[in-house]
Amino acid sequence: MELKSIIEAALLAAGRPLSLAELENLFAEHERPEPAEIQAALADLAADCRDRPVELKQVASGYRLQVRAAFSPWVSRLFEERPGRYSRAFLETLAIIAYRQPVTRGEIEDIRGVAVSSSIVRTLQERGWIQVVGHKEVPGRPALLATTKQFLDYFNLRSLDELPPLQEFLDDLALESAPKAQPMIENADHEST
Amino acid sequence: MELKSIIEAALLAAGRPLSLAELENLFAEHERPEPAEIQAALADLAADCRDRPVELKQVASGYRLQVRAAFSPWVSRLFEERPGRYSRAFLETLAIIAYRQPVTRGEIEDIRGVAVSSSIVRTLQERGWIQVVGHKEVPGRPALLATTKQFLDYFNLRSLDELPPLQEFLDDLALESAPKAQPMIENADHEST
Amino acid sequence: MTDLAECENSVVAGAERETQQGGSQAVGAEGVTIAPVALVNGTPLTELPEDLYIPPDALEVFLETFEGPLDLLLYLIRRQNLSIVDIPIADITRQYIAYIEMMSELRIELAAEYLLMAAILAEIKSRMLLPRPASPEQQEDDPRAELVRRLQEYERYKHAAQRLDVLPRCERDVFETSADTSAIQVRKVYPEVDLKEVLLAFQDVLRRAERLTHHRIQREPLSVRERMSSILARLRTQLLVPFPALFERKEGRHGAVVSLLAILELGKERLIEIIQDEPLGELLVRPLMASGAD
Repeated sequence: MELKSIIEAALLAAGRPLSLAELENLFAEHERPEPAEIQAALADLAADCRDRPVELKQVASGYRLQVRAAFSPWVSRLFEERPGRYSRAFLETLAIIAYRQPVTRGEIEDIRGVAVSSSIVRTLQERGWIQVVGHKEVPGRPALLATTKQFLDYFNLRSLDELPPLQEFLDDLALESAPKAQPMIENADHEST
Repeated sequence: MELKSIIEAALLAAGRPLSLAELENLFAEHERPEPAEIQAALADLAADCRDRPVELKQVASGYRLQVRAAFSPWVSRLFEERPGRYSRAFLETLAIIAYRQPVTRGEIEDIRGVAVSSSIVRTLQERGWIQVVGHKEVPGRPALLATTKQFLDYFNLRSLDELPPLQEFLDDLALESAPKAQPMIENADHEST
Repeated sequence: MTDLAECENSVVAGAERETQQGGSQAVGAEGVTIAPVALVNGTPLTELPEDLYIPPDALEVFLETFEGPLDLLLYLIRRQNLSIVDIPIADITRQYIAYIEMMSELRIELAAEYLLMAAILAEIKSRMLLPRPASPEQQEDDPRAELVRRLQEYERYKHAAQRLDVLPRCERDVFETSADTSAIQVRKVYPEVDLKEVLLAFQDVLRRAERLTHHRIQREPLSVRERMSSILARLRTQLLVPFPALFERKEGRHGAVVSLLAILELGKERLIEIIQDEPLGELLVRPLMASGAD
């Protein structure tokens, strides 16, 4: 059986990203391919997908086959509820946790200038996007919040490095008049076509 | 966008069978294809899958893409549960069958002083370590249990003779002192050459 | 930015429709004492600056689009193309307080943060009015500095959130895939067993058997026992086996002895019988069936 096909079968069977280690463990010890062989097969598979409605994507917890964004007009009709619309408060809270982690709720409130709603924090935890990674050694020992691998997976990212860079102060930018935001948006376009 | 690709995208995103009606509803009314067109696209898709690790299958609730059975040896590793450990009762039952074969369940119970659970006997049979080699001609005709070749293979033994003698066991039985028969070892030598 | 702008447009559109009645209602509701909309430098302001006017119904919706006082301030600054680092604090304070006043006039409950910000702005403004010594540290002494820092920081995350929102995302833009796995046969994984464990288990059994019962455990050469098992196994598929076929020449004499002992033992235990169809005929071995038993 071809290595590439075995990997495709496993990714579709798993329905979640599989790490290199998990892919290696599909094989009994005596027939286990080298990591380099698996990498090569993954590259082959990615190339095969070029004309197909799925693409091979590496995200934080591994590799997955995902339906291309171009198909969302049709595929999203499968899902009755329209997920993926989040309030600004939700997104701002998430962004602060993502860029400033580990961060306490108090710190988020300082930045946003308003109280952080408990239901937002709870929803973020329920979705598995944030977790408590420790406690700050100040009075009250507030929880330190950080994002998870699932957060990166959901946003199609391999690591926090791939988050769009946090902009410098806009006024400084305006002086330079270098629209720094551009590359990120181009990038997003690429992925959706 | 090709109809066939949209259908493939939807089936993979749904991860469950989609009926013809559901496939039709992927499309807005003005662009909705005729059922016959969808059928034709499904046939195309099925043909495309010929060289792929998934196949298009029609089941009661609609169409689905499923991983081919041929990939079981690898894919099944994703779903295997980590085995636990066998109970004391299990090991004792196995030991009695190994040393006293052929033996009935009643005899095992006599030796252990407690009932032998059916699930232990079933597990031993499932694992291919014991088999029923006959029935004892006493009321009830109980099954006579014995170990198999797989049992020897698993424990790396060429014959039961190679089961290590238990010092206490031997001491215990020293009085009866039937000398241990050698031939099986010769036999084993034969087989290995 | 875009959704905020859209929202504002719709608010303004709504405003045009409701200007007449909406305005008069608000006045009526508030009764005779029409409070000044705002106090600017101690001067009551009964009319809002024109660019600020938003009808009351829409105002509530409008305010909801702000994520707090920093967001509202940023909006006021940005829409006038002002620089954060050099906020005309007097103007902005006036506008901000005008909003706040309107809110309370409409009995819209305001989050405490909005009021706190009003106080901060007022304080900054009053400090700005004090003569400042011209010193090299002037920049840092700027009473606006802390507010500027907060506005800048908030704006960075506000933009980060907007950019996060446009990243291709699961369930909206891309979709995880899965195929059915019912055709996959899952191998059962069994626990590992060490032979030593089996031996220890048997040792325990023997000890217990000795202690608890009078059961006599007889020792028989394992090879005989094993041969008994294999003969029985063979007889399950082959119901009639010629006696000599149970002996393997390659096993030599010892092997023959083992087989013979096994056959005899099986016969004794009434598990098999040895039959002869005619005198001096071939010896045959067959399992003892229930029907064949006495």
